[in-house]
Amino acid sequence: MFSFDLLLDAVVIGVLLGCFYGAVSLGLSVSFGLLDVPHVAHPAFLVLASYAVYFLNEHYAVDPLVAGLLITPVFFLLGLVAYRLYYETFEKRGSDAAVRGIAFFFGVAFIIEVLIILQFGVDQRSVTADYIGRAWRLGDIRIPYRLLVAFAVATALTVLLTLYLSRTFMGRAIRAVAQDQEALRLMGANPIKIKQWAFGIATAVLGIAGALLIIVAPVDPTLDRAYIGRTFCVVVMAGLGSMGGTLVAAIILGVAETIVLTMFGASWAPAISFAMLLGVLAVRPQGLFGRRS
Amino acid sequence: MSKKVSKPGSISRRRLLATAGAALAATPLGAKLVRAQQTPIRIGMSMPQTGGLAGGGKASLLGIEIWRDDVNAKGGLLGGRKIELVVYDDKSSASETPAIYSKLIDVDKVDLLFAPYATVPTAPIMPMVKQRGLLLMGNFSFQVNSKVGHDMWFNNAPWGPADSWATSFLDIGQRAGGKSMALLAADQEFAQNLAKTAREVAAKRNLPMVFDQAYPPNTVEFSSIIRALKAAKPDIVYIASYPPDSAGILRAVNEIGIGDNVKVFGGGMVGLQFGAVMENMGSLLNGVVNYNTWLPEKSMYFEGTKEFFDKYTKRAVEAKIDPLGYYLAPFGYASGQLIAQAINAVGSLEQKALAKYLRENTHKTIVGPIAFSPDGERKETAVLQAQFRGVVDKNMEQFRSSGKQVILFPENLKSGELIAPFEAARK
Amino acid sequence: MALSLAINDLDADYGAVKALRGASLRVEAGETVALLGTNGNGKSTLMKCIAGLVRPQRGAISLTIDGAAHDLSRLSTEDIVELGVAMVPEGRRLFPRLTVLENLMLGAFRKAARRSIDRNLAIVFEAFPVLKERQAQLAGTMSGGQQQMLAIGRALMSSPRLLLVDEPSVGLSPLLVSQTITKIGELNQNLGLTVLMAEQNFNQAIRIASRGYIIVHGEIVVAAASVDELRGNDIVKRLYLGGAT
Amino acid sequence: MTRNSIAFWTGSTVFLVAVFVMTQVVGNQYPFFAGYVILQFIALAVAWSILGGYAGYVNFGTSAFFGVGVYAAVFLVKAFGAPLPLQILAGAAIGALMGFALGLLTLRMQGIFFSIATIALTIIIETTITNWRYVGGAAGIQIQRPAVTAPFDNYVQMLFFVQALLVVLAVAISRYIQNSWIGRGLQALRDDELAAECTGVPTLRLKLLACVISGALMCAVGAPAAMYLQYADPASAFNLNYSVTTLAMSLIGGTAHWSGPIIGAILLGTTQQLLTVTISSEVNVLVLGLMLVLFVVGAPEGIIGLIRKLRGDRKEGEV
Repeated sequence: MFSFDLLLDAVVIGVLLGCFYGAVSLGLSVSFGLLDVPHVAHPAFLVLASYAVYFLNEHYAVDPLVAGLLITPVFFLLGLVAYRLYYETFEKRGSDAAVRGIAFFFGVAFIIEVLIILQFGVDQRSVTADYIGRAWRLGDIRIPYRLLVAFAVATALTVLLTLYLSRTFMGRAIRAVAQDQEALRLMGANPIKIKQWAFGIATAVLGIAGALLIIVAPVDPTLDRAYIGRTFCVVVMAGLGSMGGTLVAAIILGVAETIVLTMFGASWAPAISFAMLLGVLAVRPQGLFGRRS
Repeated sequence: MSKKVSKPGSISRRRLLATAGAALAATPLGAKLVRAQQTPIRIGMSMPQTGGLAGGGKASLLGIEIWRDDVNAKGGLLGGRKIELVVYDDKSSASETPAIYSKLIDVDKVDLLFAPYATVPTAPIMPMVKQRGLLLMGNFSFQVNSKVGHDMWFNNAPWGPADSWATSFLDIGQRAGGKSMALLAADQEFAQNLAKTAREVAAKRNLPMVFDQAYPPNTVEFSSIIRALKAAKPDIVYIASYPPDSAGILRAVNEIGIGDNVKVFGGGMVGLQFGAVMENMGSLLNGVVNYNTWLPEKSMYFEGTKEFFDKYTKRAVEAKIDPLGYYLAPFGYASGQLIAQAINAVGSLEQKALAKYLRENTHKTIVGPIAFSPDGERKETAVLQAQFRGVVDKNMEQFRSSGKQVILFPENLKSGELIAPFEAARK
Repeated sequence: MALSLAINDLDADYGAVKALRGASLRVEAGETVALLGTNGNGKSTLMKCIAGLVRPQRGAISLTIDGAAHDLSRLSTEDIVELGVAMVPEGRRLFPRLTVLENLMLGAFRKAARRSIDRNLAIVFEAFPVLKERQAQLAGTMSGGQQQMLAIGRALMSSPRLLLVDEPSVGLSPLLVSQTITKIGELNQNLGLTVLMAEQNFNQAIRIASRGYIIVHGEIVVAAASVDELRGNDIVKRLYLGGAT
Repeated sequence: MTRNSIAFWTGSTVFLVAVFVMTQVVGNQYPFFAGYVILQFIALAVAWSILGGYAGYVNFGTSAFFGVGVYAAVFLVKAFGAPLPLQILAGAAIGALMGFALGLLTLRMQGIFFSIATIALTIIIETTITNWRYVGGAAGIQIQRPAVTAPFDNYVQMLFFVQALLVVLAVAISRYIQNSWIGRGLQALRDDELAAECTGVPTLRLKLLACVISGALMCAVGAPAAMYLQYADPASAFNLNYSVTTLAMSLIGGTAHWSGPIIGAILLGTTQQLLTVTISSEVNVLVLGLMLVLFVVGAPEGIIGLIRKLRGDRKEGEV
């Protein structure tokens, strides 16, 4: 049964959902896309941020978005530490960093999962805010405010990150470090410190993304596993390290998923994102909007 | 947390004593054998304590543990033998349970077996217990025995006949004037089983199915699905969902709306039985008619029920598990009661005799009288269909009082009438 | 501005290969010194040692600025850049996926340089007008000659006192080589920059150099006080002026 | 035959005989249940290392191959009542095809992109199986074991022996590869793919070969799991844990030698089995996480690397 209304609705929701995917992938777009760190614990950090937001919301009635902002400094520091550890143990020793790095971050993800379970238990958690549970009427279409928040935050984050990466000394150095470390040295910048800073930024962004995650839907300690595929899919499709590309790729993914979900049969939806990813990888390993080497 | 207590070398001796003790316990001489009395009755099981089913597994286990402590406080069974639980974590996975149950049977040599919570971990051990001729006390699995046909299987869940679930919900819907039906089910085992029976019942009744979809696990956003469902204009909406999704679906329904023609909404939403989820959902729950197993309505209190929940409430907080525990915990306790009554009546741990007794009698438990049909499921369904009413946001305690979930089915436990249509009931 | 670079008895290894053996060299303020030698004789290694990219095994690299001496062999590249040493590396080493302007701005990463971005940018755009026209273009999409301009411009953005230029002629057509060398000469003349240039193109290099060194197999074999002395040297005749084969 | 080979085949024979005698003598069933799982992981880790270790292509799709093996068996049993050997052979054949397809699809991908592609493949296949009603779909399917054939008197004992055979097969193949031109080619490919190609190593063909062999073995190992569990559902069969655990075992053991994955699988597999029946809670997952982190940080070359280092040090000391 085809109806134009439904299609339009699916596209609108898909764009918004895509923005949400974009927001939770932006950090990875920096850490994996720009720094080449195989950060499979990215979604675990994301869920950890959600729980931190939940904690602030539940016990101090802090608005989830404000809570997300509040935890960014902590997550920034966490990122600094995590990168230092990764650098000392893998990058510094050279070869095979990727393979062992993946295993390392998987281990970290498991540890985070268990720590969350030990602290918060296995039940799913959610937050309360005025914009959760209500919708904006736009003619026949009703759009949940949650998704509008996701849209706004994702757009803001993308713009901010893009500006940061192109207009500041640190930002330009972050983009340069992936291209030529030694040349960056000759500019008087320490590539390791730059990368560490960038990883801190990537993790700090996760603070806000974690708030979005729990605003959009309830979270449980093992939710990170569902996002490993999605986030890497978005980042790779985007072409590594492009913030705007990340948002566009995420929107493409969101729209494709939603259209399949409403028009064709929901049970095939998870295959969509990954079929797209495989296609992109097979045809253009550097991604849709990719950096070329 | 329960620990395995097995000293090397003591296995064969313990087994010997257990059998001997069982045989002797009935005689006056046996009662005097102090050593035999001290041998505990060991009940083995796996229970999901990590992974997706962990929430249910932990609550269920606490129910069983409370039963164990109650029995032991009263001096045990069979003339003074204490109950001891041997529990392992199956990580919510089917691939762990065969080895665990083999350990329980062959190494720990437990006296009795309880099944893990839920269908997936239980399914692989069914052929095994049948082959070994062992009694298995089931724990909320769905139709795991239908193909295996083990005559020593007893499910503690109130499911009853496979289709009774869909039947009761559709009854309520049709009585409210429903003439068409929509079905939305998670693409996972339990929900798919429910969906299957719902389709069969609907077909039998010539109830047109205007929307029938499965959604994948980990779906983030349900707005678009609910929009499509709404467009199909069904009268009865039957949802078979899992906890993370149940919340997402209700949110989307609240935001998108579902249309004035919907008479009843709900049916098989897993998750709306758990305290944390209900507290989070708050007023979104109002109007939903959903299945349940136990609710704090007057009709649900039997001998020992209140005392059980007093103990549960205290211990659940410490263990960081569901503070309400209505859904699974009392049935864990009931499993113990069933087995205790059988042991007392038979006077031994002889499995065939216990099974025979369980099959042929009606048993008193804190969740009401239980009688089994030949396939080991309940003779009659005792799955409640209840409507949420007057629920407010962020309040766990409200669910402890009656009237928040009005029982519409079954007749003998009914505590109110349906408010329809759904949109009216939400206010 | 008093500045002098003195390298004494430098040894450096590249793995098992001895790249430098007892190399000594001096550069005084305002000079353009050429370090001449064919491929694989240690020119680049020497340059990298000065920039702190390669650590020498033995010897000293002393940079004296306004009377204060700094031992570069103990400093990190970042600190050396901070002292006012800029290098135009061999092969240009631009950031290909950044724009021209972004490449230039990265040149000004050094704290002292951030204060004078506008002035430096004006200098670079005046010296290389093509860079001004193509500010928004990705560096990787430019032609070889333009890329070399950008590499030099990028180095100028750091307000250098000492400019190290490593093999500016590599990969360029003869006409472009000539233009590039001329530019470097102009920079020395107009801005008073001190320049140490490693180059294999003898004839081009001595057009702008005031004096030069010749390095063979990691050893400085000729240290000439003037260009004329270089021209008259036997080894030079053998190596560069057709007397060899 | 070299002296090494004789030792290897003698060892393998002794191992198989011991396993067989065990199935005839030991009455307790638990060792077979637990042992089956450990053997299964040994075979998986060894098979994984052919691509992941020798060639350095980190395959996260172990669960995809394993799950396809399971469902190949489920399908054959349901459709034709096929016997166990046929299930395993069919699993191997399908696994080889899958490996070939994966190899073709990922020819140009390197490093983590290959890994991401294998994750994607896993989810696509799992979704497909979930939507395939004939083999039970999302609801899962229960399977009945046929009667066991002599000389075994219990099906799990037979499965245990069959899995031991698969282990020996996998190890023999892995060992052969390591000692042959294939292994040297893969090694070159791992160290520097471009350089290897320039020196005339047929990198693409080698990579395809490794994909095919590794895939066939992993599928074959998965096939008997259907009969072991007598139940299959997509969520369990394609569980991410198979991928992570296999990877962890190989890395912990060390991938430089064929014996590394075996050591890792025995160590981690046994630890996990022990933890399941002792601590039995979240700590179990925590231990996997900690072991992964500690080993990749503290012993990057795995246990094999540690042993070599110890030996090397002692030799140096002697000199």
